[in-house]
Amino acid sequence: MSSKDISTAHLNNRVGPVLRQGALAKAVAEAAEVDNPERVIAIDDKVAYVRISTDGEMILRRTTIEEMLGQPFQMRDLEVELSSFSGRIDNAEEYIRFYFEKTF
Amino acid sequence: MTVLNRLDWYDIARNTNWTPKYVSDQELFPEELTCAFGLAAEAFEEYDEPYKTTYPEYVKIQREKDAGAYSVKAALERSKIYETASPGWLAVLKSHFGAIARGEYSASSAECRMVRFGRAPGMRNMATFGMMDEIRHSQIQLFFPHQYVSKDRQFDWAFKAYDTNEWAMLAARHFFDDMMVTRGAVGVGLMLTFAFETGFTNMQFLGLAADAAEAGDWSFSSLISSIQTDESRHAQIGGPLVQILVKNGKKAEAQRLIDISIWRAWKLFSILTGPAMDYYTPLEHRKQSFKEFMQEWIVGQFERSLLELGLDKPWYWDNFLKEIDEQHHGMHLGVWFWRPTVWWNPAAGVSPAERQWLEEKYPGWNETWGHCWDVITENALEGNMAKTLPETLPVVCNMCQLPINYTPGPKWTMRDFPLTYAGRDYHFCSEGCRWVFEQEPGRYKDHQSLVDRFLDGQIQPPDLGGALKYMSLAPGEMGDDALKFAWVEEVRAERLKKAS
Amino acid sequence: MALFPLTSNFQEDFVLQLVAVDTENNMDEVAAAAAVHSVGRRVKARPGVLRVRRQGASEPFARDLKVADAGLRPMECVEIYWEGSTANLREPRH
Amino acid sequence: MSDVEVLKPLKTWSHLAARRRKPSEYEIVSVNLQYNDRPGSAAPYELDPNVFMNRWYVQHRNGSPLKHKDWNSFRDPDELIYRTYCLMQDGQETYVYSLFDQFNAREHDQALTPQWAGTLARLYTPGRYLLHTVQMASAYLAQMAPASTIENCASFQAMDSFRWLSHIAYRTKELEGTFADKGFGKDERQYWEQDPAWQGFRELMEKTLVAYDWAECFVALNLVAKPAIEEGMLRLLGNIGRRNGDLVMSLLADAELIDATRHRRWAASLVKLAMETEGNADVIRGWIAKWTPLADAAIDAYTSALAESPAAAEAAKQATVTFRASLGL
Repeated sequence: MSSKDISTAHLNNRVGPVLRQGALAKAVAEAAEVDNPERVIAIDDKVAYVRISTDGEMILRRTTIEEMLGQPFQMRDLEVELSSFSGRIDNAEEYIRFYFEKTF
Repeated sequence: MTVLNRLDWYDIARNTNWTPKYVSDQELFPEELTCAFGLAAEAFEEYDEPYKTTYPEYVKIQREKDAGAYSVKAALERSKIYETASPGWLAVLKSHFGAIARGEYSASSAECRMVRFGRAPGMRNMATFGMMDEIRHSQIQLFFPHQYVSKDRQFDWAFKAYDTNEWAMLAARHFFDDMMVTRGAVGVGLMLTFAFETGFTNMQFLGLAADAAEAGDWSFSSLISSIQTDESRHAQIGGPLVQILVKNGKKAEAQRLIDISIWRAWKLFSILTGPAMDYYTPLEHRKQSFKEFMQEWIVGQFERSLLELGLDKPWYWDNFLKEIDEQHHGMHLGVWFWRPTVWWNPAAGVSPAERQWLEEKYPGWNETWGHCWDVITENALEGNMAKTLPETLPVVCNMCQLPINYTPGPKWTMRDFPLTYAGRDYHFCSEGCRWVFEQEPGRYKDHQSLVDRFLDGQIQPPDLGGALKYMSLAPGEMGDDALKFAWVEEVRAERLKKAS
Repeated sequence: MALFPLTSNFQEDFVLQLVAVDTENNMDEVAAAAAVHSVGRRVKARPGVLRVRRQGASEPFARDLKVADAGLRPMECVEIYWEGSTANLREPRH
Repeated sequence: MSDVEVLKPLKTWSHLAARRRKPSEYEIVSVNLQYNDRPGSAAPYELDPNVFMNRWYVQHRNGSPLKHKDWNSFRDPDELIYRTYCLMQDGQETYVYSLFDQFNAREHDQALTPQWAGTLARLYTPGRYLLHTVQMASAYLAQMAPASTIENCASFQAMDSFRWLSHIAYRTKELEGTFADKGFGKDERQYWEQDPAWQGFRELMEKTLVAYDWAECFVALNLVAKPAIEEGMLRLLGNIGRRNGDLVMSLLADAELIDATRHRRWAASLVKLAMETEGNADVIRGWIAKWTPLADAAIDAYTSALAESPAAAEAAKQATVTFRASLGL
């Protein structure tokens, strides 16, 4: 949380996964940097969980995570560690995307 | 590999709506069980669940999750967590399992409501996974504490609590029953999955996991954070419903149900999660304060998503933000003071160092809560233990069923929020709880709180002993100060040091 | 003579409590009965006279007024405070 | 307080501790999980006793003509818990997907006759609507069941129905790729809603879905409708598929019928438990008599679209009778 003022803390467009601690969280954090080169990625490590976030939109590609993990990876396996996320989710086979979009 | 991709056939599996012919649409989807606000089936055709999963993916992933959680438990079985954990941490475990495990099972029935009476096939399919998830959560959260039953009778309450009229359980049931199992499918989607699961469960299952990791209880940390991975999937059932309702002119109805759920969830979490984080968890293991976790999960993450989907902040939001600072301190003091009436041993959490931490996190704590704890501490120092215990019942709220309490001290802000409805007087803890009642009095009006039952003569003998019996609490189960007042000695030592 | 339950909101305490009094009790006795559950438990004792008023009222009940004659409803919330103490005036909301 | 007994820790939950036997993992995590049946409580749920859903449970669960003093004594003969369910079905799905994979690699579908493909388009792939009704009805049974051990069985059954439905969706897509002109993925709803072959099953399930008494729902669904669907559609298609060179159909049906057999095991156990109470046998028989004509008509209507009719219809109906006869009613 960058905002210290609780009354304005909701005025953010942060998006991204909250992962249980472990090797996958590390790999995803690294992949987030690679797959979103124009964005600043924030990593908030709470030991039990790691919040990986950026403004507006974050895309994570299966192949990038695989590369960072150094072993085969199926996108669906992310769910094993995906405890929460901010923003909306779009989970496909080759990527997962978190994004902010105001509907109405 | 020559198998199809998931998305090639996913849409076919959720294209299963048909027009009934041999029974009427109304018989098939009665409004009370469906809660469609009169919208026709077509309005729900647009339903598009954002977090897509297929059957084979589900069983594979869930098998993996369970393999992980159970193996952590097995590996840590010999780590003697029970023997080495601080008494305060055990209070966290006992209150958590008792209030949560079988509530999860009830949530499975609520998911079944959506499987049967949801109007969109995608919703019904995702709720089928939700139904399974909640069976997982109840079973795994019974299996884990079961290993402790032979060590400590209070752990029996991981199972037993829901069968009793213990007051905190009465409150938990009243809340969970109101927003899960007694609602129609859309109501469940909005109140349970959207408001509760994308919001509050993060507090209990991730915030607390952070504290658990700090406290070295990896088994618990791994368990509850794994549970939340299921929640984060099936919680997505609610979002598309919000959008459909807003689009079809039912924004006010959606907003109302969600506002009710958030307010009520807040009240329960102020007693379940607040004390666990700010008082029971040993000081050195507190990752963040309860307020900071609330800010992270509820304000920063959840409130934002309300606005994102086209809803407004709840009308009571400013009050809510104030309460985040204050309410749980009173809930904690109430639990601790009436400690024989709970199934865990609450840690007072007010040693000199802890008070300093509280003052730092909640400026003004010493001038308010501190005053009450000063009197308690004096009594304890003098061995006047009877005065650290109650001789009457707190008056509980006719909505949240929790003691009506608020910030003590010179400002004396506490008050009753009464309402007379159809000739009966009700007492509420807040404008929020009274407002919930007024939205649909028929849901609540003939329910009796613990105090109502006491006055009605259902609790015999009509004293604290009778109340304990009514709550199924016997010696060996009843709570006591977690540290058996060892913290008072720290106060004494500090005073001696200052005096010398 | 009949038992009469009231809700006690004791000055500077944190919780509303059930206080059983008798319809024949006067307001001083009501205050004393309420004090048992607050003073010396979570509220420091002070010298002075305790007064009872209906929640939200600006004036206390007369000290010798009987419960039966006060027009209170069962479980109505009464405020008990030290006469003349500062900050006994309440904000209507929290 | 000195002479008051202080409760000691027990070896298991207090509600299981009276028995000598050490409880299994199944019992520890499956028995008595519902709390809406607490003795002495004013209503099932902790709200106004007259709120709609309280009345619904009082009427459709507590008030059922099927009575038993302790439904919580029911045990799933397979003792499935969540963990073992996922373990088992992941294995089953791995098998099914390896079938899909292998047969696709061998160009299985290209070898099917257009005529058989037409049969599949009309009589197999619209089945996803039917199986979805079974998914829905099973979930209703789960939420109304008077014991968690029953609720779990019904929940797993709902999940299995979704499994079968998912297989159909998968096959629909595959077949569409091979037989673009048969209406796969397009015409199913029309068949389901208009083709006389489906109307029997449709009527049976629409009516089962509004059988709101929990026990009638159980009897209609598990003792009548599901056996009719399993024998009259699944097994039949499997058999005929084999004769038409459709090994995927027949192996898939075999795989699904493993689930169906498990469903019948728990249904039989529940009937056995219910029969302990006098009068229940008649109640069950009455419902079976009420629902069987619809199911038989459904089988007749469905099989009449197949060349193998009427022998196939008789065989299927006989199989459902044999199952019910095994229940000792």
